[in-house]
Amino acid sequence: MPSERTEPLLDVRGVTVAFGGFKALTNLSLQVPPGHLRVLIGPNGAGKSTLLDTIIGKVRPDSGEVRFAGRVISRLPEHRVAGLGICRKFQAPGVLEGLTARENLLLAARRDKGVLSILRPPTPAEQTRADELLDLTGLTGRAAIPAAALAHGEKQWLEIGMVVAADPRLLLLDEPTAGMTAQETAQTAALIQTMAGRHTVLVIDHDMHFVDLLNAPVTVLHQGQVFREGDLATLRADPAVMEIYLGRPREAAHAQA
Amino acid sequence: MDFTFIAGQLFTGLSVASILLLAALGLALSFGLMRVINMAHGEFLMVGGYLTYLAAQWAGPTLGDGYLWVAFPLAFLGSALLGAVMEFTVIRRLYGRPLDTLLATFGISLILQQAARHLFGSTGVPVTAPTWLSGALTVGDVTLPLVRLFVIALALAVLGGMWWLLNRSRFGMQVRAVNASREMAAALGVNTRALDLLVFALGAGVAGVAGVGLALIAPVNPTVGAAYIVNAFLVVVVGGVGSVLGGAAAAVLLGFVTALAEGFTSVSLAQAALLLLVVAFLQWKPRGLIPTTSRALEDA
Amino acid sequence: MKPSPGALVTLALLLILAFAPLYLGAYPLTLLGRVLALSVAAVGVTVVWGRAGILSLGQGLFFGLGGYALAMHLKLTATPPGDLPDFMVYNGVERLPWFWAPFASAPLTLLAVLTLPAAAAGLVAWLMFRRRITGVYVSIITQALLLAFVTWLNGAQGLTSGTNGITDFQTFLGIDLRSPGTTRGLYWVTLAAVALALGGTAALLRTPFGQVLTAIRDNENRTRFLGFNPAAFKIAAFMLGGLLAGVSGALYTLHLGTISPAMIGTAFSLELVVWVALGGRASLLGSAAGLVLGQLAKDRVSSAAPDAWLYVMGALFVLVVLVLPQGVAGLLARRPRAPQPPLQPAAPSPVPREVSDAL
Amino acid sequence: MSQLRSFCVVTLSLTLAAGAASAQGAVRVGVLHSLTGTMAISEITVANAAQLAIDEINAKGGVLGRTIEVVKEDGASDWPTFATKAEKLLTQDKVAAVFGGWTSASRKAMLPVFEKSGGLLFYPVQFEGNECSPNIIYTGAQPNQQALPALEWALGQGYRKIFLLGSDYVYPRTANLILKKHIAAKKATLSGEEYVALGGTEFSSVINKIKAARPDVIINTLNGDSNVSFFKQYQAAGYSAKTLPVISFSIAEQEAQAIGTGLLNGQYATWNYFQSLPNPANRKFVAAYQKKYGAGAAITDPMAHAYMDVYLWKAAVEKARSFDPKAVRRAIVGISMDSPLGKITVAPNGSLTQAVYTGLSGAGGQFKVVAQSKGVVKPEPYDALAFPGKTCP
Repeated sequence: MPSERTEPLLDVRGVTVAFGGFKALTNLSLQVPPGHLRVLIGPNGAGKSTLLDTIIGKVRPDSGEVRFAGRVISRLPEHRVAGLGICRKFQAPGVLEGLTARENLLLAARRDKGVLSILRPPTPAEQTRADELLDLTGLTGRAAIPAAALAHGEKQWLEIGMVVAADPRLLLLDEPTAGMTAQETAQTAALIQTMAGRHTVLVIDHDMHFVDLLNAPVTVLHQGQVFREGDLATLRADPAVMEIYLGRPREAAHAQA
Repeated sequence: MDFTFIAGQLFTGLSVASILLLAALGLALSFGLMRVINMAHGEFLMVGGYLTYLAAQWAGPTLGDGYLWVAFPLAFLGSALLGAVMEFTVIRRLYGRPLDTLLATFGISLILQQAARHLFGSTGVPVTAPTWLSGALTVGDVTLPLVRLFVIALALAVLGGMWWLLNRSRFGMQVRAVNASREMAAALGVNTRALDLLVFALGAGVAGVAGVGLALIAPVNPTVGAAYIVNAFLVVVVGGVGSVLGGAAAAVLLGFVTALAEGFTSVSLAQAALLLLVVAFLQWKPRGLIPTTSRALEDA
Repeated sequence: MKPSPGALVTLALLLILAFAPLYLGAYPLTLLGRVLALSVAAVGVTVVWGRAGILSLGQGLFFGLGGYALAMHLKLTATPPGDLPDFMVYNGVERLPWFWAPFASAPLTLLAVLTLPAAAAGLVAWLMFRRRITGVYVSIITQALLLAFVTWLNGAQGLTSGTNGITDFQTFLGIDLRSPGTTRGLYWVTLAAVALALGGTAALLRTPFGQVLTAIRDNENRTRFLGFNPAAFKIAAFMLGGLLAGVSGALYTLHLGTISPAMIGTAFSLELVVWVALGGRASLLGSAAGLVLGQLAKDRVSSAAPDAWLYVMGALFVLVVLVLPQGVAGLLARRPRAPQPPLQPAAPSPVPREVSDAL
Repeated sequence: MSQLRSFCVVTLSLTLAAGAASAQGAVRVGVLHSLTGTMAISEITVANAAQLAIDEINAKGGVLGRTIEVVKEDGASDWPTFATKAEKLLTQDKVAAVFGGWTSASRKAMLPVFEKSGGLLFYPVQFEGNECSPNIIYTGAQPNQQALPALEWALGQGYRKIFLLGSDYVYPRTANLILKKHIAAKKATLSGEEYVALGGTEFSSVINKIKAARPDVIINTLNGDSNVSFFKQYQAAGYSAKTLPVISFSIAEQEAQAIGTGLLNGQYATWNYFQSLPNPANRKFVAAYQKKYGAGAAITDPMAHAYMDVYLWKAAVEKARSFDPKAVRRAIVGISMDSPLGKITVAPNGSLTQAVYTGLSGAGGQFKVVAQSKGVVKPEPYDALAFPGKTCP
């Protein structure tokens, strides 16, 4: 369901981020229209994680700005950014280990997150939503167990459930299939494809097999800049893209796969 | 407020800075590099003081003032050994739990204090500075006590030694590697467990040496360590955790601020003001004077 | 909601304690009243440390503010009208300092006991958490602030009575503080405060507020990315801890008939933490009970073997964190449950197709 | 685990001891001092001195035919603990009298307990006055029995510019407030006044201020180990007893030993007692104490007061023919005895009429008496110049 509007939902404009003397991002620009699915690849150190950090407000750009739905967000604290509807799933499962699976989902599903309004117990709608997601992620039987006691795969699903419960407008996924089997990877890819349309999704990964399954436009980052954009087939044919992966046999192998 | 007084206060600033630095240098290793908050650090200073006393008792009759040269290695080795035992038995089990480490080491500090009381009595023991340190240098009207100059020199020597060890030696390279990324350092063949033990023992040993210097100008008794511990932590925090030179800069800054405040208000009011000033400073620079930018630190 | 076993145990214990004046002698009752007053502060530590993960070594600051607020009122009440408190006279102070004036009024004093420590805690927390100062830094800074406060109290003798502290009280709200009947009444008031602190805090922590605190303790960043502002929640938790410490300080001052800087110093604040750790830092009942039993044990052991006491105390600090990180409460909570079956190794748990359909 | 076991054993044996404690015929008294913590340095020996007196009395058949049973408690250098333990001694152990306390703060904390329960406390340390409880016998020096005679002596030596240095707590501040009034009244000069936090170890700024002020003499009310730091740094800065004498009110023989005699030689202290006093009662006391607690043991003014306090109490009990604290308090007024301090008498306000000595510090931490008051000095809890119109009720 591509949007009619031309204005991008996420608009990164000329962002530069430096750590000490090292420039992690150099004048980087990137637009993602509402409802689109975009994949970000690039060799290690290309700046993928720094870009996500900048979008969610963890890192402040030295110059340039990040706009979300037309609003500059690159000076907002993280929780405000999150409040605007940007949700990030980290590489490592980011569940809240001291809470039960159900409490994790309830907190994610909450709309009002202020200190005073938090005293209100979850609404029936939020409760229903949490139970639905428990059911759908197959965690109903584990609902009352602290998340710390869940198996690794269960944590991954719980977190995906949390992301879904939060119902974000922009979803940032950082290597969502790390540690998954081939079958799980395929299912996750299918899930992400369905999410696009209602949500805008930006995926980082370097598992080319997974990227292939996503079947979405790809942006290649290199040395903190956008190197190429296009669909995966075109990029594969591009010798320059192969070039930047050289010296990194594992990823090169993936790229050829 | 004449010139002599102001010059005297400037020297006071330097003296206070040297003491703060001595008290804090060991912490720069254990807290700064290993993120271990050791509330028993003050007791290593105390141990250094008592070992100075013992050195004077044993070596004094034969060596006279030369006991001091026995005291330094004795205090270093004694404190380092104690530090190693502490790391091996307690701290090792608590890595990654900084708040628990704080509590456990506080317990150890209580035990060490009480042990000192059992061994040496609750009254302090006398330590007298060698006679060649008893005079004073006079520059114009300003008196510079030799023992103060000696403590300043000692602080500089320990600082220099630590700087060399951390930045120029192979040991220091390994320490910095572990500080940057424990896993990577381990993968590169660094024995991180042994290194932790060594760094902690070294920090304790440095505190022991500092204790020798402090014994020359302050009492040696079971509770003397507690008098230094909070200020020592403040020096490390203000300087920037993980930065030895930052700690030195912080010690100088706090030393001069103290001297200035004491020069113009009452001494005990200055102490309260200093503590508030440190908290205000951290508002401005929460990561200290010389912040260390490392991912490892951020996650800590 | 069905009451939890913890709530039932708490209720039973409170009931037993309510009848203590009938079966305890005068001294044990006095002692029990005092440690119960302190246990209110322990409940605050549970919120701040056990739940929100903030180790404050400066709870004595808020405890002291509550205690001094009340003590100033009691001192003014015990001073003949028109006179200055005796220690001011002995220090050459000639006019009542401005910040003493409001404490002539009992309602204002009670208001101050409830708001001043909480407000101070809020300010301290705001200063720290808005700059994202965390972990051991918070511990060091709170300890430094407490030290600054104590140093000021000692130094500003004409205003605070210095090391001697404020003492020699006569009446409170018209009640003679030195009559034996008052001891009993004060005991019940204290017990009611403990019950209120335990019940109110437990109710509060049962709301999603408690869950967010736990979430922040376990993973502050993740909580932030879920859209919660950890600083705001930590400030709230810290204020609650400050409020409870302040109430505790005021009660303790009433029990003891004096408050002085030494009562609120670093040793006090650390001891508070270790008894909470022993009882179980995450358990309200555990930490309150830990404090009460710990203090009672201290009273007995330090009488019998004063030399051994510091060894016992030191060993407790070490053993609790090494062997019993969740305290006695954690030990008790773990035992009754049947051993858990080993968790399934990351067995493929495919996302059912419905998840995607539901989107 | 062994620690845990000994903990249990201790707790258990304590419980049993509590049951067996009420031996027939004995009368209980409390000894309440800091046996741990920062004040233990000073207070343990004071508790020992009280114990010595009790042992001596018991060896001679006790008081009114009953042996004295000591209930020893640790105030732990913590003022609320003093209050709690005092309450325990009075309400649970029902002691006839308590010997204890050192700091003013501990006394202030105990005072309401004694007034509430009608107990009797013997307090053996010099203090700042301004207090007059009917439940406390203050045997240590009042300001007019230590601080003022020291000032008089200094002025008599021709020292006109006086620097006041003290720890930042009530005794030094109040003593100095009184001294300042008298310095002004005697037309002498106050050349400076400084306070260092209790336990402070850094005196650079203070010494620099002293240097700028150029006083003739320093009156020192520093407490405990701050003295060690001060004298070390004072000497390092080139001062000595010859160039700038110091008169101390809190340095007795024991502190002198800890400071190190080399640092203190030639400096002065003012007290009601020195170990070197030649009277027979003192020789006997010193010999008995050193026999029990070690040949080299230093003996100080508060220890002598604590030792004598027990004998004062015994005399008052025998005079009253009762252990009742109220009766003892009434009977004690006017009692007079030859003590290690010399001849003393209990004044109606519950303090001692006693002599004042100024001593010169010498070898082995001992003081040689260089001046003494003409006869005995009556205790004045409220200084007439500093606090006009205040008297004991």
